[in-house]
Amino acid sequence: MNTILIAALVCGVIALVSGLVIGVASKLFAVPSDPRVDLVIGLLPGANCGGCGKAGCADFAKSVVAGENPPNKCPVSSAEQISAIAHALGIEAGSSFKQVAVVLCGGDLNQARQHTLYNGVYDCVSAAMVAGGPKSCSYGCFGMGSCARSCPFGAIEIINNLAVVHPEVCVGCGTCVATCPRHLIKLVPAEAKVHIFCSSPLKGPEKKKVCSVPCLGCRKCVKAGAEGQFTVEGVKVSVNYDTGENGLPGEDVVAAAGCPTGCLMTVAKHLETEYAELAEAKKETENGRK
Amino acid sequence: MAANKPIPPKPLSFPGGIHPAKDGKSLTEKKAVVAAPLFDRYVVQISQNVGAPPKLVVKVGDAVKKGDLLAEASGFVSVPLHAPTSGVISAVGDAPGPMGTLVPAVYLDADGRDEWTANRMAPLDWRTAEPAELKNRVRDAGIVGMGGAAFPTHVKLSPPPDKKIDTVILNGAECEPYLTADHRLMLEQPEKVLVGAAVMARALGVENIFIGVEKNKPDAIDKLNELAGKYGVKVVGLKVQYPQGSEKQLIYALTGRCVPEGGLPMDAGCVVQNVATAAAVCDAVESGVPLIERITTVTGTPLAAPGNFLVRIGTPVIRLVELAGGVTEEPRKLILGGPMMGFAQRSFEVPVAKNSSGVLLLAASEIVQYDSAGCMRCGMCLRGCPMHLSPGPLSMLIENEKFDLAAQNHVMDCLECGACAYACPAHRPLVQHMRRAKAEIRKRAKK
Amino acid sequence: METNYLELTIGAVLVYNFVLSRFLGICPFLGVSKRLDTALGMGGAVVFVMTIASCATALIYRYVTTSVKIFGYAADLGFLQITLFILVIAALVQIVEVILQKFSPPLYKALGIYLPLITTNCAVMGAATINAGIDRGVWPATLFGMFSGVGFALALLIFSGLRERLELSQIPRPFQGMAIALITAGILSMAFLGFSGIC
Amino acid sequence: MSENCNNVKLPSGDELILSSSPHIHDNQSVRKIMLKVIVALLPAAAAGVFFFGLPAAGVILLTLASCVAAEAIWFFLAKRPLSPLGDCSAALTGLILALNLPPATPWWVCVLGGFLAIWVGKQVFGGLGHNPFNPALVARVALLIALPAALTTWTPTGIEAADSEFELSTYATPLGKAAMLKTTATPHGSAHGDIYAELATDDAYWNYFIGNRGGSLGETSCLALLIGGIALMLMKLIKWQIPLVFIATVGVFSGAVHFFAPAMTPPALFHLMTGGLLLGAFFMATDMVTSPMTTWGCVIFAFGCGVITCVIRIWGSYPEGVSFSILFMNALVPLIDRMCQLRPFGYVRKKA
Repeated sequence: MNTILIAALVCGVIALVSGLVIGVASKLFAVPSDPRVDLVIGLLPGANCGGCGKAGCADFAKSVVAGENPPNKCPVSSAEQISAIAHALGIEAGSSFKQVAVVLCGGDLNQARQHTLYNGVYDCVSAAMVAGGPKSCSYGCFGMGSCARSCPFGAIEIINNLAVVHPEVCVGCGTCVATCPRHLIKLVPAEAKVHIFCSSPLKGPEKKKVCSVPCLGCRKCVKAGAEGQFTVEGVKVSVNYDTGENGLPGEDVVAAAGCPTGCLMTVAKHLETEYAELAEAKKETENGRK
Repeated sequence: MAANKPIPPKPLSFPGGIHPAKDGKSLTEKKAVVAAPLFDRYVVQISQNVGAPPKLVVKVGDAVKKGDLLAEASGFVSVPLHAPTSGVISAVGDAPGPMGTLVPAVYLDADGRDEWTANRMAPLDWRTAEPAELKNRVRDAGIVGMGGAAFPTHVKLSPPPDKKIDTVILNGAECEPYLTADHRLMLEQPEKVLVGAAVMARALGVENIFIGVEKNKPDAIDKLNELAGKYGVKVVGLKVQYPQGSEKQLIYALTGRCVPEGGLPMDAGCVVQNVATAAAVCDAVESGVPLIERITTVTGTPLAAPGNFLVRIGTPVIRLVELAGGVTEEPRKLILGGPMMGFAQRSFEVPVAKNSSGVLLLAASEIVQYDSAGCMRCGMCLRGCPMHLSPGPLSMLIENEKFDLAAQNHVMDCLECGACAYACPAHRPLVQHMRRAKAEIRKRAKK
Repeated sequence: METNYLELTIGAVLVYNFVLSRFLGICPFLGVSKRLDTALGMGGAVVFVMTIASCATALIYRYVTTSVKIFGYAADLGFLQITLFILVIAALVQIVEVILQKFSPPLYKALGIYLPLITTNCAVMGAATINAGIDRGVWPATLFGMFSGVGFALALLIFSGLRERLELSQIPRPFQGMAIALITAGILSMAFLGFSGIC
Repeated sequence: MSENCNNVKLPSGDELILSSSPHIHDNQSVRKIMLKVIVALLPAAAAGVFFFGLPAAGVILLTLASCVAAEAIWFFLAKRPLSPLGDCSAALTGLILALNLPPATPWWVCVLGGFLAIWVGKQVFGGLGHNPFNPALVARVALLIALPAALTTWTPTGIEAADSEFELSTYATPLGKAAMLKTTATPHGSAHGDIYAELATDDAYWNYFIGNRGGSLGETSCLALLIGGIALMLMKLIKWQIPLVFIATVGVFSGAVHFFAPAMTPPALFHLMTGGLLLGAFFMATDMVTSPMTTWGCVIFAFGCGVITCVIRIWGSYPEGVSFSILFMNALVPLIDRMCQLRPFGYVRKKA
């Protein structure tokens, strides 16, 4: 009986002393913190991609709480997540529309000519600094995967030496846009399904020399599409993503235009062809081995 | 630092660096400079200087005379561009540039008469001319650093007032293997080099003039020494060591001063110019000739008759290969500049620019392929680095895209001289890694 | 009991290194060794906690659990030993946490969950029970705690240096992360085995 | 190539290689370095075979072969090309490991050692250049800890065995004989001193020098090791600071201990000439991958190796400390490298 009493007493006294010391310490060294910041951090996706322009999610949360940024500045969060943050802070969510990245080049290993033998670091940025890299087209994708490595979400795949964005995975943070040394990646509205997979401003015949799927500047698509769906700068034709009254071009335009090289196509079709090309290339190398 | 202060003992060398075993200079060092004939077409790149590209003042179809303005300077750090010969502008458009990308250029079809323009600049007497007048002349003649950097010369001659310059250094080290253009220039036209040095010294108001020449060119040193006294120039023989011709290393070798980290030669009270630049300055001042031609070494074992040629700016390289007797075997590498710092080219159509000190062709047997296998940590790159960096560990950081750490480890001080990659037994592409890191760090700093 | 202090310190730091010879405190050893600066911070925190904890637990062991007398009633509280030790260590860790949060927020952030986990860190507890087990005096026990902490910090420091280098290596995918860390720790522990027998 | 009207051959430019500068290289490669080190080790290997006979040659060949095989199998399993085998680094690791093993090592220990060295010591870290520890040492220390019996069964040299007074049952290496005294806690220092004196006679030193003594395969002959090591130093393939500082530290430290307490340990020369000191100092501590890159780093590294070697030899329970000390200092290399980082040319200390 005594033992139990004494044990309880000893424990109690030590606990009391410790508790007092901790209490005094926490008063003495108190750090003022805003609980709302932690709340917002909890609601953010936590990918730390930097798509918002801040150094990571914690930084962004601070700026949201401070009112410097609206919650919808986070390109990764879904609409529900953003409204949850806004609700938690009692502020306006701001309106946002989802964007995805797209690589505007369609020249893979089979289609675009490799002019010279490149020997060095396997990385687009490095290759671009050595005599403009191995591809003959000075405006084409290197396919060395700098963008794929920079993507925090793994949305970019290199298929047969060509970078292709999977739009369903892409959240539109824009990291890859800044990475590409050829500036081939664009953020476009998620609804945009049809693109011209060529960014070269050169004249048609010159492009034809180095690539089998260039935009020749024939403007068939411009004629087939509605007013304002395409923009023309010199030879270069591109889809007008600043949607006007006629909206973005759809699959019907692709069918109607009958693009002679096939560089105007839907994202799904693009992926499909690239996979087919890859399979073919593999088969060829296997045959070559035999 | 006053000019009359005693200069500390000269090391004539610098810590670090490498000694390339095969310098390839014997291919061309005995070959006198031959003036190239007139070709039928020149491709003059518009931007041939560091800084703002000049503004085009001609259009397609214009007839121009030799020395006529093709483009005018568009700012302080910019120089004008002149027609290399008389003829007609046949096109303005993209042409293969020295970095492999397409760059805007003027296509000039020569008419074969090679007539001088009527607006040719009048000769100046440099002994009496005002410094400002001399600087303007250097700019109007379109002179840039001809050793490789292509930095506008008049900018170097106009230091900010708070930097006291007391020494002009002419760089005749020509430490790059294979190249002998500067060597031949110093041997054949020493007077021009010395006058150019004196002009620049006058423009800066400086009396202390050095010419640093590596000791593997004793004939050039003797030749310069014969005349140097007349112009108050001191010719100094330097240890043969790469990169002796790098500004910071040259200043250290000649004066014992260190350029502070991230600083410019003027922070050590010096202005460094290439000897070829000095000769161009002399031409511009004494005879009013703008920079439209230069001496270029065309060399390499695949060539039948390598040599040094006086070529017009804008000559396509293929013409020079023809001039050098064509090739005896198919070259696998074309380099504009020297083998250590020059740029590999993707096409023989690339034209000679103001800073093309050499055209080098390498055969397959001379090329060592880069390999991205692991760093052996042998430390050869550390011993070779003239800036005392650690290229091997840096390259590992850069491979893993840790650019912040690379910046902390002073990657921005890298000269890209190539001593590390030359020495690397694992054949890692070290310089390429450094270039990438520098580009990335600059990009981030801009943000 | 006479104590050879040189043997005690060298033994605590090298020969019977807590992490690499006794395999105690592996959790923070693996958790916070990714970067050198956080490893240093963690090492410092552990040295501090271990020193104070060893002192406090030795005091408790000597004056409470073995020989407490209240109102003339004596009791053997040996069964309370672990409970009391944990109580004291937990309080100490709490104080370290509060202080760190105030004076070095980045370190506080970097240490994350591992800081409160020192509470249940077997190294700290181990030092306390080892001391109690061989009935060390208060002063040698404190010293032992401190140098055990130093040994822990040393191992952490060496290991973080290695891991910073490993981070730059092209480690085959199956071995990335914790796998290679454990392999490295194993080899490191083999190197420490060379010191066996010194004292 | 095309020809124009003047019969001048012009290049087509179709197969130009693009790469970053520099475009020329020193005539050096990893393979050449590895081969040179292997050649430098051959005298020591030959001495081992000479003194211990054919079984020693078997150990060397088997270890070497199993290292190369381990590397090949690893590449095969990882579905990678076998070309990195050509750099000869696996062969070098195998040779060094073999020279660290007793002459009568069972065959399965050799094979196990080879696989340990290449797989655990090197390939799991990503292959050549990424391993923080010397692969041969990892294997040797792991074997020593796991299979102490196999790794400490010494055989006498052929010359010793021919001696009529020879007793096989109590045969030990010189260091082993010295180490036995550490555990016998006789308070009479004089007895220790007698045995130490016996181990350090001129005759004994001559035997140590030419290699007529028990021990690991490669560490017997100081002469052979010195030939190889000095050749490497002259070829600048190893940083000369490491062997020099390592050996000097051991000499000074053990000499000092012997001077103040002759009963503690034999004289300095004994320490320098016995055990694996020379082999370790010239060939294992100098391994490029696992030693510091800067000159001062090498000095600190070698100093640490020397001190730890002596501490283990004099006070530790293992008779020999070279392997442990190098392994321990390997672990410190990242920290040493960080501490001794070079300052750039023209470095200005930032004002706080």
